[in-house]
Amino acid sequence: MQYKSQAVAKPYFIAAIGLFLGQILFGLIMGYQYVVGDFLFPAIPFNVARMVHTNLLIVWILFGFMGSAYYLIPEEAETELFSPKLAWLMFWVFLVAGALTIVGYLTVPYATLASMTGNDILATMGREFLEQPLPTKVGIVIVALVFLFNISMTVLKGRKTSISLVLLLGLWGLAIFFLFSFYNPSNLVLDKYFWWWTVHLWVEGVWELILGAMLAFVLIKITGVDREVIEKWLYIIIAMTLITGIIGTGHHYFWIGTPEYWQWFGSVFSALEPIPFFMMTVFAFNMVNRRRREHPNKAATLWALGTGVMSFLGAGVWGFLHTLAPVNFYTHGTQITAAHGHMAFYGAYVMVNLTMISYAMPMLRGRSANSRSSQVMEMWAFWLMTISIVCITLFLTAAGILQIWLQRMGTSPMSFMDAQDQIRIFYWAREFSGLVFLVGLVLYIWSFFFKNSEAQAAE
Amino acid sequence: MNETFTKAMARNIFYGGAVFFFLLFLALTFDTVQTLPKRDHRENITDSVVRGKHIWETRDCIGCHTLLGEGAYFAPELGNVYKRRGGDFIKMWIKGQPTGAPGRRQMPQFDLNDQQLDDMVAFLKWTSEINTNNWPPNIEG
Amino acid sequence: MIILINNPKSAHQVYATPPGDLAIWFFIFAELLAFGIFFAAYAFARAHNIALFDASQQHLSRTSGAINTLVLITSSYFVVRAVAAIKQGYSNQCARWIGAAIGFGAIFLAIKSFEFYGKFSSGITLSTNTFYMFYLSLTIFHFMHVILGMLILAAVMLKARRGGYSAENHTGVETGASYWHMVDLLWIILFPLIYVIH
Amino acid sequence: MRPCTLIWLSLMLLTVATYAIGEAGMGGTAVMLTVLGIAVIKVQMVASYFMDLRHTRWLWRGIVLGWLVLVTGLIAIAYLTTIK
Repeated sequence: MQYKSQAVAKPYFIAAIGLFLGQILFGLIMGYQYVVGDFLFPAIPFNVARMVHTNLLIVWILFGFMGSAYYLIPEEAETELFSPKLAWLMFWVFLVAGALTIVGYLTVPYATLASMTGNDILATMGREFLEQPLPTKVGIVIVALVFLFNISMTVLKGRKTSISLVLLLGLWGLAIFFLFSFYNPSNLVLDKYFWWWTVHLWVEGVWELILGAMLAFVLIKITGVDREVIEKWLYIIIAMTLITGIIGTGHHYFWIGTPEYWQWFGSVFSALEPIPFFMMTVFAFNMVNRRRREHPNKAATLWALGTGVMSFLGAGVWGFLHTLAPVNFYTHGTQITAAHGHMAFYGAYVMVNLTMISYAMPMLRGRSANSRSSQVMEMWAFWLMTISIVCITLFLTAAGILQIWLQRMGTSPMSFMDAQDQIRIFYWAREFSGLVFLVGLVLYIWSFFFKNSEAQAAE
Repeated sequence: MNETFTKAMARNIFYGGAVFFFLLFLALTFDTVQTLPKRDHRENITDSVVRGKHIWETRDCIGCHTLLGEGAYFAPELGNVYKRRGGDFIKMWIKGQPTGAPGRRQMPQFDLNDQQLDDMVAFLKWTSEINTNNWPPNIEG
Repeated sequence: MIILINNPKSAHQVYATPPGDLAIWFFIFAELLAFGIFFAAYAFARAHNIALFDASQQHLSRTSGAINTLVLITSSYFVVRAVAAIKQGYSNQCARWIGAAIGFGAIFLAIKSFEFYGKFSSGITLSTNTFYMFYLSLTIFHFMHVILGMLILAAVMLKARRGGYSAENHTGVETGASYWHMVDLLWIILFPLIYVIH
Repeated sequence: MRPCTLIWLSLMLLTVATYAIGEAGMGGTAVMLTVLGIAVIKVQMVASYFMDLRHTRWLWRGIVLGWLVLVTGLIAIAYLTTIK
C-alpha cells in the first residue's frame, strides 16, 4: 500500500463481504422456498426475499467496485486520493441507504413502501433489479456522482494510465446508464426496451470495462509483466466487448414486442460476445505464465485465473447456450436463464471483486500476502464456492431443459406448476449446492482472521 | 507480441469501435421506436391499463412471475394469462390468495378492491395483445 | 517489421505479420466474422422464402450497385498507389492518392444515399419484409464502415501531408489501407449476393 | 504497367462481367456458381495484391481465404438446397 489514502478501500471491502453473506443467506431462503413453498410465508414472501437477494448482490458488487477504485486509482495515479473524507462520507451514506432499503423491503408491504417513498410522484419501483424506492435511487446517483468526482479529480491531478482511464470510463458509464432506471413509461414495451439499457449495457457493457481494468491491475501487480503489454491486451479485449456487447443488447429484444430484425442482429452479435471473455482467459493465463516475479499472494493469482475461466464459462458458454433466437424461443423465461445468471454473475463480477479483495486486503493490513495457512484456507474457499456455483448452474440447466420439455414441447404441454413439481429434485440439489457455497464463503471470511505471524513484511 | 501491434492503435480501435457500434445501436433504436406503434397497439392504453401497470409494479408481481418471459421464475408467465384463463378467473384467483395449502408456493393477499382488480385485468389483457413474434411457444407460457 | 525469409534472388521478403498494425487485423477479422455470419444468414433466410427474395430483388437498381462496385474498387486502387508512393518516401503524392480515394468513397456514399432515399421515400423500412430487412441492414452496416474508413483515411492523409510518414516508417498508412481494402472486399461479396444472384 | 494496375483493371472487368450476367437475368445453378466464382477470384485478388498478403506468412492469407471459402461455400449450399 503505497498511499495512505488507499486505506479508505478497507471499509468498502468489509461492507462488500458482509452484504455478500446477506445475499447468500437470502439466496438459501429462496432456494428452500422453491421446494417448500410456504417457508417463512407470509413474513418473507418469495418476491421480498428475491428483492433482497438481487439488490444485496448489486449493492455489494458496487461496494466492491468502489473499494477497488479507491485502492487502485491512487496507486495508478501515483498521488493521494483527492478527498478521503468524502470517500468515508459516501461510504456511510451508501451503507445506510442500502440498509434502510433492505429493512424497508422486509418490514413493510411493498405497496406501502411505495406510497411512503414518493412512488406516486415518480413511479420507478416494481421492476426487476430496480425495485429500490425513489429516495434510494436518488441516493445511489448522489453517491455515484460524488465517488466519480473524487476519483476523477485524483486521476486528473496524477499520472494518467490506461487502466485508470478504462476504469473511469466503466464507472462513468455505470452512472450514466443507471439514469435509465428513472424512465418508466406506461407503455410496457418502451419500459422494457430502455430497462435493458440499464441492465444489459451494465453487465455486458460498461461493467466489463471495470472488470477488465481491475483484472489488468491485479495481473500487473502479481505477474510483473510490463504495463505496455497488459494495457495493449486490455484495449483489444474491451474493444471486442463493446463491439459485440452494444448491439448484443438485441438478444433481449426478441419477444418483448420489438421488430423482428432484432432477432437477427441480437443473435449474430451476442453470439460473438463470448470472444472477449475467451481472450480474457487466454490473456490471464498468458500473463501468469510469462510472469517475471513470484508474488507471494498465490490466492489472488488463483482468483484472477478463476475469473477468466469462470466468466468465459458462465457469461460466454452458458450465454451462447440460449442466445440464438430459435433456441431462445424455447428457453426464454425458464430455469436456463437462471442458470446462466448465476454462473455469469459469479464468474465475472463476484470473482473479480474477490480477486481484488484477496490481493488488496493483505496490503491494507501491512503485508504483501497472508500466511501460507490463511492462503490455503482461501483456496479451499475458492474451490468450494466455484464448484458449488458450477453445480447450481448444472442443476438449473437440467431443470430448465426438463421444464422446456414438459411445459413447452410436444402435443400435451403441462401447466407451469405441474412442470415445476416434476423438477423438484433439481431444486433440492441446487439448495444443497447453495449450502456448500455458504460453507465456502464462511471459510473465505475465516481466512482473514488467521494469525499472520510468519507473513512476509509489507512490500 | 512486441511492437507488431501498438497500444495506441488498440486504443483507437476501442474508441472507434465503441462509438461506431453505439451509433449503429442508436440508429436501430430510432427505427424501433418509429416502428413500435404499429406493433404494440399503444392506442389501446387506457387509463385503466396505466393504473393496472402501476398496481403490477407496486405489488412487485415481477418478484415471482415473468412478464413476456422476463422476471422471476417462481410463478407462471403472466404475459399471456389473459388468453389462458380470462379476466374473471384472474380476479377470482387474486381475491382467493393465499391458498394455504401446506408446502405449496404461496401468493400474498393484496386486498385489491374491484376497481384495482379491473385495472389489473385491463393491463394483463393489453399485455397479452402485444405482437411478441408469437412468443410463448404455447398457451402454457 | 520482422522479415522471415530474405530472399535476395527474388527480391521480395516474406514478412511475419500483415501490413499495418496487427491490432487493425484483429478488428478486420472480427468484422469479417460478423459480415460472414450475416451473408450466410441472408442466404439461408432466402432458402425459406425464395419467391419473396427474388421478387423484392427486382426492385433494386443493379446498375447503381455495379457502379458503386467499380467506384469502390478504384478507390481501393488509389490507396494501393498511395502505399506504393509512401514506400518511396513521396508523402505528398501519397496524400494526394488518399485524397482521391476519399473522393471516390464520397461518390460511393452519394450513390448509396440516393438509393436509400429512393427506398425510404417509397415507404420501405427494416420491417417491410425479410429481404428488405437484410438488404437495408447489410448495406447500412457497410455504409457506416465506408464512413469510418474515410475518417481513418482522412486522418492518414492529414498526417501524410504534414510529412508524418517516411519510407522507413509508414505503418499508419498501411493500417488505413488494410481497413479500406476490407471495406472494398466486403462490398465485392455483397454486390453479387444481394443484387445479382437469384 | 504496374502489377496493381493490372489487378485493378481485371477487377473492373470482372465486375462488369458480373453486372452483365445480372442484367441478362439468367438464373440457375451454373450462373449462381459462376457469379460466386467471380466474387471469390476478385476477393482473392484484393486480399493477395491490394492488401499485400502475398508477401506475408501463409497464416494470414490462410485466414482470409479460409473465411472466403467458408462464406461462399455456405452461400452456395444455401442456394443449392433451394434450386434443385
